[in-house]
Amino acid sequence: MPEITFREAINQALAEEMERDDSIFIVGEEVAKYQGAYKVTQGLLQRFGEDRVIDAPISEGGFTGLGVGAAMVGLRPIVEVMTFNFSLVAIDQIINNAAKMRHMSGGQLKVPMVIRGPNGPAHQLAATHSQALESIYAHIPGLKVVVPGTPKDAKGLLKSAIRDDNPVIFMESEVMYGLKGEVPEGEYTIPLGRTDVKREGKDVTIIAYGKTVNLAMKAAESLAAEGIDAEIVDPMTVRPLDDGPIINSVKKTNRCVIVSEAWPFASVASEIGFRVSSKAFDYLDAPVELVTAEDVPMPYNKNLEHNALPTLEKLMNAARRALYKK
Amino acid sequence: MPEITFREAINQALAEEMERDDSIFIVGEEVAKYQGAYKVTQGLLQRFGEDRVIDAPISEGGFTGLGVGAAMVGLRPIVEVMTFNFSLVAIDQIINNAAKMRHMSGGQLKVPMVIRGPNGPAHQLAATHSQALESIYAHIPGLKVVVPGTPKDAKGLLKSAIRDDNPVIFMESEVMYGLKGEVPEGEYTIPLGRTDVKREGKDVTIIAYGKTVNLAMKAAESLAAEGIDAEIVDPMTVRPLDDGPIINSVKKTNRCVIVSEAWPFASVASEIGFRVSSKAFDYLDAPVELVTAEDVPMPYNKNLEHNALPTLEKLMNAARRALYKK
Amino acid sequence: MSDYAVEANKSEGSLKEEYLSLGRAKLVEMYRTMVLIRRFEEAAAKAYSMQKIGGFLHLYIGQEAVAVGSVAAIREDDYLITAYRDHGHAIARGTDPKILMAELFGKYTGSSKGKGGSMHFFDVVRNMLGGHAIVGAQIPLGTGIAFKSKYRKEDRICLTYMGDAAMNQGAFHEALNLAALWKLPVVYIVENNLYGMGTAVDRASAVTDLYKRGCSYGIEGMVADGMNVFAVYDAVKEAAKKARELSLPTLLEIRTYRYRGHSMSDPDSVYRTKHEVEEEKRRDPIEQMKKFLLSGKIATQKEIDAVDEDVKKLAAECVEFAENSPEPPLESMYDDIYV
Amino acid sequence: MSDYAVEANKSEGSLKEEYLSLGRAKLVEMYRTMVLIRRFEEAAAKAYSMQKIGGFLHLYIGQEAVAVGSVAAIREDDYLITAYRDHGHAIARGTDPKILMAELFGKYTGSSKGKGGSMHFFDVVRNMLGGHAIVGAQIPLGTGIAFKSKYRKEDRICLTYMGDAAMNQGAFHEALNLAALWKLPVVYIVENNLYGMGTAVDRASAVTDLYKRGCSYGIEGMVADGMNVFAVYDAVKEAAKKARELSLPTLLEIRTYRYRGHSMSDPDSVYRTKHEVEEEKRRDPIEQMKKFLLSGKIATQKEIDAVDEDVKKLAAECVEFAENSPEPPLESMYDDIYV
Ligand SMILES: Cc1ncc(C[n+]2csc(CCOP(=O)(O)OP(=O)(O)O)c2C)c(N)n1
Ligand SMILES: Cc1ncc(C[n+]2csc(CCOP(=O)(O)OP(=O)(O)O)c2C)c(N)n1
Ligand SMILES: [Mg+2]
Ligand SMILES: [Mg+2]
Repeated sequence: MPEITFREAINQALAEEMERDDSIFIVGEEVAKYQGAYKVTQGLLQRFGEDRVIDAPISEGGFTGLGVGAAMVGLRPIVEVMTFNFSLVAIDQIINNAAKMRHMSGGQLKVPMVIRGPNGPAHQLAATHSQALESIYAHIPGLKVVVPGTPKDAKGLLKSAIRDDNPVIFMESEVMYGLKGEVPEGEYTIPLGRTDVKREGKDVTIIAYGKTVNLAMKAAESLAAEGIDAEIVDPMTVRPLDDGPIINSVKKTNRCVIVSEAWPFASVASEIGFRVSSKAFDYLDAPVELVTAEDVPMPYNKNLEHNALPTLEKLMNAARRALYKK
Repeated sequence: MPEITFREAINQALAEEMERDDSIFIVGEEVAKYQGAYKVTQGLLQRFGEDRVIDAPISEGGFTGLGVGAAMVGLRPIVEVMTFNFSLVAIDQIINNAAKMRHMSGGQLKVPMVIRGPNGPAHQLAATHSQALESIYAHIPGLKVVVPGTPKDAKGLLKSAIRDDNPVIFMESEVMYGLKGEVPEGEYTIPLGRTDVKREGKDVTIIAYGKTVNLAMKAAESLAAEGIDAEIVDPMTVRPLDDGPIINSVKKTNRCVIVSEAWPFASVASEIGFRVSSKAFDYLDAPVELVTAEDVPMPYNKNLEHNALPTLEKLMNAARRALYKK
Repeated sequence: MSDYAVEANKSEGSLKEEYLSLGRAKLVEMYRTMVLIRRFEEAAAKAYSMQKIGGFLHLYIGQEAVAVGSVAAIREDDYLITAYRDHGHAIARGTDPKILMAELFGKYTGSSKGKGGSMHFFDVVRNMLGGHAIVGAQIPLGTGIAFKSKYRKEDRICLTYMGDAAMNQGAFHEALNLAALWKLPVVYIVENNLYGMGTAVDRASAVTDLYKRGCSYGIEGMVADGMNVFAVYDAVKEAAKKARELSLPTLLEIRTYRYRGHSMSDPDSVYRTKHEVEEEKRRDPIEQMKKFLLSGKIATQKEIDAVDEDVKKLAAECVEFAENSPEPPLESMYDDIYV
Repeated sequence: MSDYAVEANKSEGSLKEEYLSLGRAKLVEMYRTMVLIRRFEEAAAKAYSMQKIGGFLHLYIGQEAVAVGSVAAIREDDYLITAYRDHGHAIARGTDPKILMAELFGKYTGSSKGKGGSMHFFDVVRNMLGGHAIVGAQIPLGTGIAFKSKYRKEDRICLTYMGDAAMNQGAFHEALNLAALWKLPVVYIVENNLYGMGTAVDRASAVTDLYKRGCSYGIEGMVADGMNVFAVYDAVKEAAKKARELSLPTLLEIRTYRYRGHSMSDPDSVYRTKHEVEEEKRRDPIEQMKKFLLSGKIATQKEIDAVDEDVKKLAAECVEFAENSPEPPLESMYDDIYV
């Protein structure tokens, strides 16, 4: 399989789907002429024209709402937010309109749209620009929330998200765009709502999604050197959460660590921690360990930023604690 | 002690604090001339004048942001949102400005403000108007989130919230405004960040906050008739969460039920459920039970609405399940 | 046409012969629809006070000419979208008032199977794309609907209604800029009933000639008398033509008045006088239309009476239908969340 | 004064004798500050390319006359607030450039102890209320700061800066309506540098004479040449007077140009030509000011050279100070969240 970057994987998914279905258009800031703030939409303007790849003024609420309206009458908008930090000015359109329209209309309407862009901290962008917001969106019935961790997953899941008839929040990462990974040639999709076991192991279950999948894989290697065999489980779609494979894994390993870049309180991580605690109640040999972002606004300074995030060291320690080793 | 309504308790807190400190003003829709959409600000315009009790146009983002700005330079704004459903159009100002200003400025600034109004479903207001949004706000470092369940708590906590130098989200309920309860005469405050044991019991811990405190009290009575002695623990402030009394209670009862009107996923309820599961790991005799809103946008129909919410029956059943009775 | 606005026909002079060209049937139908909206809502108000209808109920009474005049000026395949005060628009659009009343009753026969209620009413097959209850939030939606029309090179337009107070939301600003920039076939209709809840327009909007507020986007403004169904018709006709043929948005302020409180629970005496309400009622749109039909000899008193009688019966039937309809099954709350 | 706008002094004619009344010291100081901003940022750019500074770095080079001219026109106890392109405003305000550079380096001696960085720079004792990185979000803040001034019956005003593209956010609309409605002493300064990132003004705003966009709120617009420090000074002086004495807001568009990319990582060749940039540089605000000082015999070439030399040294010292400053202790991330 060819190795391509996360960025290229997403770009391929967008291009292939737009080729397939002319009801798909992309709207967002700098997506067209500029070729994408992070070059994710590179070449799409040239390929699909300015009617389908559309630069928007800085008014996320307006163009997200416009996307919802267009989706209500049959188009399939892909709204790019330059980063999910900026989705907060559009969140009413997402929560009160996109997520609820189908239910409120008793099934008369559907809102087939994707809202995508980078989520979570990148490098020293500080408090307003470094938020991993998946927990907020995952709280909302009516939305699906996808947070892929590898180029292959990103492509396959994005294609499914675009074909999905529901509003899907699709969260990428500036820091991952350059990450390379094997991606199958030719058409494939990965269904939404499926949890993937990224590495099998028997001693401890590490649950990771998005950027932290890569951290977890590294941790698993280092843990192996200590004789600890970690299983890595990646939900990929955090809402709806396919918790079956998570619970099954914990029933096998009896230990669980969850790693996420989001804040801890009322988070995807604590949700999973709760579910594991309840559903694998009789199997857990130690409390579930959480390795999340520190519960602070992100500081600018590089060291502080690094230490405000999950680190290899923190994750290793958590795994050891779960195994009562140390 | 005199019995007054939740509405009067809040009104008293507002009036007493405004009397005490002229840097406090109230801004919001219909708070002045109309005397409050739910009459919470009744009489305040007449008493404090239109410079301090201010009707705003429908632009929650604008006047919440104005409040943040005013707080940055020394005023103490109380922003009333007609309901927290409408705070979603202002959430960027709350999350990116109010919550982070102090940290980003390295402590140069503080944002002493209260954002208050009713939260959660009332009667048949349907999907856009029936959201309990505390889990979203409680996710955010830099905010405090208070959800009182009785008139007494409401008054004492609101006075503390107004005096607090941090941005405080203060969540009331349309349905509770008419609720009566004993409120001490004269000056008192209840500190933020303290969990209160509302009823002592030895068989099962029921954790409830806001409107569900009253449901929990009813459930405790009915459970008593079955010979089950429930302890009711009310965090009152959900962020920062004082989990000590919660854990202590569960260590005593070994059983735990959490009841909340918010959606379940990545919620205050599942956060508490996770903490209890971890911190009372060796004490829990059964998995923690959650009784939350169903994971659906709120339907308009009365029966559906009732059944989408925590009910006495659901809560009783959960308590019985926690005790393996039934 | 002035810089930013064209004053549309004034009330007095406008019940002119030229409207005869609409045809007798259509004219009587317009009258009938206005009366139906009123009787329907009176019946709904009664049902509300008997607690058969819950939640918030926002009545359109007094504003009937806006929905009826504007819908008469567009095609069936055009779209419309509005706020929570939505019964009038649905009825004007031809919604079966029975499914509307059933929805208000929260019944399974309602258009949303009892999930939406009064504030969130949808009749999608009639291109009535809702009732939206977050103030201003429907404005970007209507803009997006118009976007689709242009994207698909259809010549369908979208009427996007809002209240006077909704204009102060950021959503208004962002949407209008997009519509102007991308030349979208949308007509923004501001139903200026002088109040947003208890707040008079001049206490909420720094500029009170609301049609002028398109100036920030180069969107042409128009103003029309909303108590006169023909004035509304004319203005919307013109704006719709501009949307359809030139793909240009318009900001149309329609001056109207609501007779009832903001919602059923509103003590409107706090912010306006009985006298003011009585004065406004003297311009009643239904009365004006009736006079036109009679004086123009388009309909006889007997025919008018028959329409009135008929509509009264229909309103009663709606209530009966709603009463007798089944409650939605409890499991249905889990339906229609995801496709 | 036209309906919505007064054209402020044009570039050519404006380096007039009357500015001599500002006094020699102030004039040279203004020149010095502009040069300092430029040298400071050149040093910062260099440090960025050496990865001593991280995150996004948005340079103000080319726009110096806006910050310097506007700050010169207000009092020390007046407030200002701006977006992420904030170094110029801080330096114009008198911030010690060392604590600014230290903040860019993320050091503990920075004004926010390394927590804010370039985009979120605050110097509160100088009433410089930040550096705000969510586009448009500072506009309601500045409006609230002005609100406080009026509430406290102070006569302090607030300059609220924004980029051209920020005007398309709902926050702009809501804030300006509030300011007009409540008559707040705020001057909105739009630094129109022709682009929001890679998007030219006419691709983002339906009305491109940005000062006219106050029309929706009845806010008077003004426009000034931002490459001419005196034009800026005059316009802000007038607007500030109106804010201070009449408590009225103004929307002031200042036409300027940024020489560098949007941020350090921006390949600006995608959306503008080298030629365009070169053409704009011919109106360089620093060069214009230098000419004025020399031709008006306010300063000699030698004095100018001394200033230039001095500032260059200072910029280097800033870097040295920042380099030698300590990193914040790790625990400090938990400080300054709650009071
Ligand atoms: C964002 C938001 N804020 C506040 C409300 C509460 N609210 C509902 S209707 C209304 C007044 C709207 O007035 P207007 O737009 O003039 O429409 P009208 O009711 O007069 O038809 C208010 C404040 C809401 N639904 N949404
Ligand atoms: C709400 C929001 N959307 C998008 C961005 C990303 N962004 C940062 S600056 C910018 C361009 C702003 O242009 P303008 O307002 O003209 O200011 P300038 O950079 O030219 O000074 C964009 C799109 C952001 N920071 N916030
Ligand atoms: Mg109104
Ligand atoms: Mg710009």
